[in-house]
Amino acid sequence: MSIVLPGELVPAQHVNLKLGPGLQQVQTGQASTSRAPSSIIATRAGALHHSANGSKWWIESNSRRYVPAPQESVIGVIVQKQAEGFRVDLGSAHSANLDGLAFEGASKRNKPNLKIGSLVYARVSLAHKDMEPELECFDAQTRKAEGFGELKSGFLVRCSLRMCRNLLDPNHFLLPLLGALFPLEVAVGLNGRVWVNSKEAKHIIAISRAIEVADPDGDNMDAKAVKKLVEDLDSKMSL
Amino acid sequence: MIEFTSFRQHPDNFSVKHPEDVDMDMDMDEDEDEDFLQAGSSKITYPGEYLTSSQAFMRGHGTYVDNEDVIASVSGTVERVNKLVTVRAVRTRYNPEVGDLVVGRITEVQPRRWKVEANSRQDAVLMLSSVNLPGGVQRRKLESDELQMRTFFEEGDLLVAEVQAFFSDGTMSLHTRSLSYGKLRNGQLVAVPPILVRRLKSHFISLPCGVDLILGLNGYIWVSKHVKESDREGEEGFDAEAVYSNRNDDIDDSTRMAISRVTNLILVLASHSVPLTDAVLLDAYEWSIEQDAHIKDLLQDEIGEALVTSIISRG
Amino acid sequence: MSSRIEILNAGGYRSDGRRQYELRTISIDLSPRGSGADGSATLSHGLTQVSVCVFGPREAKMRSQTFHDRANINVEIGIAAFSSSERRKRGRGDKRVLELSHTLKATFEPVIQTSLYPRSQIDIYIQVLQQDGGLLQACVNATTLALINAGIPLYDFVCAVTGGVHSTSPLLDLTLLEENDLPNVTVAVMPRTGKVALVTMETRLHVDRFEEIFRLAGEAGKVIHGEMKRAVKERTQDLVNAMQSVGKAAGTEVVDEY
Amino acid sequence: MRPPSPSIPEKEFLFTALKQSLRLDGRQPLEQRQVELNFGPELGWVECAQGKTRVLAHVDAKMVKPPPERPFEGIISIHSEISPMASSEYESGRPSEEEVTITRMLDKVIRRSDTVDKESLCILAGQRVWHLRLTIHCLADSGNMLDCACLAGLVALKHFRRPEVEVIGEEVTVHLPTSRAPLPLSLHHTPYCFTFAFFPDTSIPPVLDPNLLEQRLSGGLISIALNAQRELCVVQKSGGVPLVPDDVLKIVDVAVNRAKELDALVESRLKEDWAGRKIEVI
Repeated sequence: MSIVLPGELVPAQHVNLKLGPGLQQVQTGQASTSRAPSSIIATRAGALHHSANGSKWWIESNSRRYVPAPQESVIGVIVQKQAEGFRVDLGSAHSANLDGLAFEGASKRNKPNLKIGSLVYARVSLAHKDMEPELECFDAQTRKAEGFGELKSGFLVRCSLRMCRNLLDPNHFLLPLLGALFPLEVAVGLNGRVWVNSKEAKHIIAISRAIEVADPDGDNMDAKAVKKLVEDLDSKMSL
Repeated sequence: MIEFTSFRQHPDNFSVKHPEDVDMDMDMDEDEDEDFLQAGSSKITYPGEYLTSSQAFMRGHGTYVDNEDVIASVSGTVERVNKLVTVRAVRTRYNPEVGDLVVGRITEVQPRRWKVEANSRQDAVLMLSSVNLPGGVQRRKLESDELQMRTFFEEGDLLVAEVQAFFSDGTMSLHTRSLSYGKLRNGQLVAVPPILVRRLKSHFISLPCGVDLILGLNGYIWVSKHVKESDREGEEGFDAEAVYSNRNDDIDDSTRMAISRVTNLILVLASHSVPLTDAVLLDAYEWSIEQDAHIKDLLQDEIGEALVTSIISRG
Repeated sequence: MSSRIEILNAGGYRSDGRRQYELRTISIDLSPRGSGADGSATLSHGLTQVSVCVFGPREAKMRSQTFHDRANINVEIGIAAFSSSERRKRGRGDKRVLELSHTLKATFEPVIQTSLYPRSQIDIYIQVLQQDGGLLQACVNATTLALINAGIPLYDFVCAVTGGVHSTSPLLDLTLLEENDLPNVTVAVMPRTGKVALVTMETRLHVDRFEEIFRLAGEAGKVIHGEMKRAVKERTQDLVNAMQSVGKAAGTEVVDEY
Repeated sequence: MRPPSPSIPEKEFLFTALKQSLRLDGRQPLEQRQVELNFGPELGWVECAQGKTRVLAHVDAKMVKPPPERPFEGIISIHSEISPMASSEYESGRPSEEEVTITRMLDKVIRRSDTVDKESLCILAGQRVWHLRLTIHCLADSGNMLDCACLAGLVALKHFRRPEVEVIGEEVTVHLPTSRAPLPLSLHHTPYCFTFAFFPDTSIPPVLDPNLLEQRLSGGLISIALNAQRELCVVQKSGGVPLVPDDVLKIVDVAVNRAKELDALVESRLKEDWAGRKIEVI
């Protein structure tokens, strides 16, 4: 693993090369005539990673602006109701479309009744740079919800995209740490939004503060510091 | 209180003319409370006035409930139907109901629909599927019709229609699927406060002076040249092609004068808040002929007042 | 220049001959002005005069400005160049005018039952004709009247009064001369609940003095309410009478239920 | 494009939490965020932060000829700018409602309340006066920018020192800071601004120093500017949900106490900074 900066050449070479986020192929010289090797450059600053056999390369970095990618789970806010479905804000460049039929058990007669301002946990089903992203709230094969759908009550925390990925990492300390202190429910969207719920309001506040301070883009606290902060907060709010 | 000391110095401004105002807002005594709830009487109210308890009565239009009190939100007359208390505002925009006849103006042409301004809180919608197209009632709408919607109605056109239904957000949807509805020609529009147009048996009125009136419940009134019985739709003289025509027929001078006279009469009556019915309009027209008043003089204050006095005395 | 005039003389009279708590004459005209507005009102407090026209609720001109659950309120204020003793043209972009219209919008937003009219717009146009202190007060009172006149449902009247403190003596309903020299407060109350919809205060005043004038202005608001209420009732009664005078005669009328 | 309004769960949770007197950042309802003051290398350069809200204020002075109608008074002008960089709520071009409010409040709090002794800025009557220019840059908005901007502006005025001038006859001599110690401005008082948010549901208590979400979901704001001597300078509740008069007076009382605390903090920070500065007088 190494750190690269935008514009830097990346020594990615493979017969079946696949480029992930932050990498771009540029043509060098008289590309059309000879078999001049095209080169790969980084377009973002971050840590360069590749798969074991060197066929897949990508850059890991942190940002706050979400760019939709297919099959990613996201949390969106309904901003508009339309005849066919809903317009959903994901915090990305464009708002996404969510078909009213893309829910478990939805039919022409029985469409989900989401209000403007409702939160949905959905999966990006289509993300093309020239089109608005599309979402679905079920598994297209089984037509089962699989946990997707409207998120009721609870609270929405915004964090950096890196923090979202961290929360999905089973080895990351935060969720086990919080889970040991009180029962909680979490839905992590890869678009920098985390929905949290717990029985008591003060626990929800503690969780949201913990996510904020553990964020590498924020205070970047470690397990010990977060634990102390949560305990302090808990005792302060219990007064 | 300190304030009152100052008001005694200006007694002409406060409380003398209206002694009932003095302690009205504080302790509304029960007698009066019961009073207005008697059917038939009309009590005047204003926003923020306590009307009754919400335990005994239901709140209707023009009222709201706060802490079990029913309170007026508009100024007007209190009306009661069984347990329902409503306040009817003396002046307000048109409040549509299904089945109402309205006159409106096209403001926008949108995909498969027109937007119609009808003096309501939002522009009404006229769907392409809710109009009769030339070629008969049974004619199916084609895609080509969608493309030539402006040949039927375009921005600025006036039409008479009926309120068909409401959308979920309260916008009204109109239809013109009747022989008597559709585009308006050969006349002029007068706007009056909607409350002055009462629900009548028929809102299409023919005055003997060769003038037809359409009293829209939204306060828009269409005053036009009389259409002969034989030329009406469905009769043999009916010209099907003219339904969406933008050209006026020939109108002779006497008809033009009559249209102007009726228009001015309506304006005068409306400015004196006289509700418009066929009987009143007929009376007014006769009066103006009797008085031999010139059309433009009708709008003068003295003549207007004389007219209204005469109408009231006849009523 | 103005400081040479005594604000409150030894006899307890103010420069225009009023006593401390005396309000200026209020005159209210609710007749339609032929502008086609749904409601209008012209109101004056002494020499301060404003005219307000209300249009709506009606279709919003710009779709981007609509709300899916309530009506949008739009306030525009024009201050006539001749309205004050020094001729001065204030444009639309003037910060004071913008602040005033913003204040009025925020004051009336919770008072108008906007949720009855989703996606609609209510336009309030205010023209200031004469200024002699208490501009905000006059605008608030006139707007309340114009809204009622337009039949727009309100939770209550909003009645505003200015107050000021001359050394330790509170004064009500300030003229321009007094306003320039004294710390002044404008309070708008909703008379039914006695709650305050708006409070603004400028220039230095001790906390204890503030409390006194604040409560006093709140009380005076109720007196203004009496006047406004009377005007509204008179106008309503006139209209109702006019309609009833002929209504009974119409034989063909169908029973008219709302 | 403006960001969409907060989602329903966010709104409902904020209200339930506030009903239990819990705030999202763990504060008490009437607790302010920690005020941080950082002074720049130059005198009159202050960066003020409350939570993530940050404002930079800067004062400079130059000599000008006074306008003929006020020959004995100096001039103070306030320039404030909220650029879209502070928050995506703001757009360049036409000033937003909030921007108008902030600009007007700054004007009322700092200029109209007579904070600076203008006559002390006069050097030579009718000929030369100081023109103070206070520039306020809003760097980041995460709620309650107004209080932060007022505080930054005031502290900058307190921090600023002008060069000493000597007048002999018609001749004006400006002494360089290196030759004679520059003088602090003569201030009549120091007003601090406190903004409270209140909510449509009257069972929710008002909160001091609202953060962005609280501000967006509030039923209105009431701003009170006052000094530590219990003198109110501005009270501003421009509309919003109506309040019971006693609640307004209670809020004023809270502000009175907070003003004393804040005043102590500001004075101690200024003293600290001044102690750390080496002024060399030759």
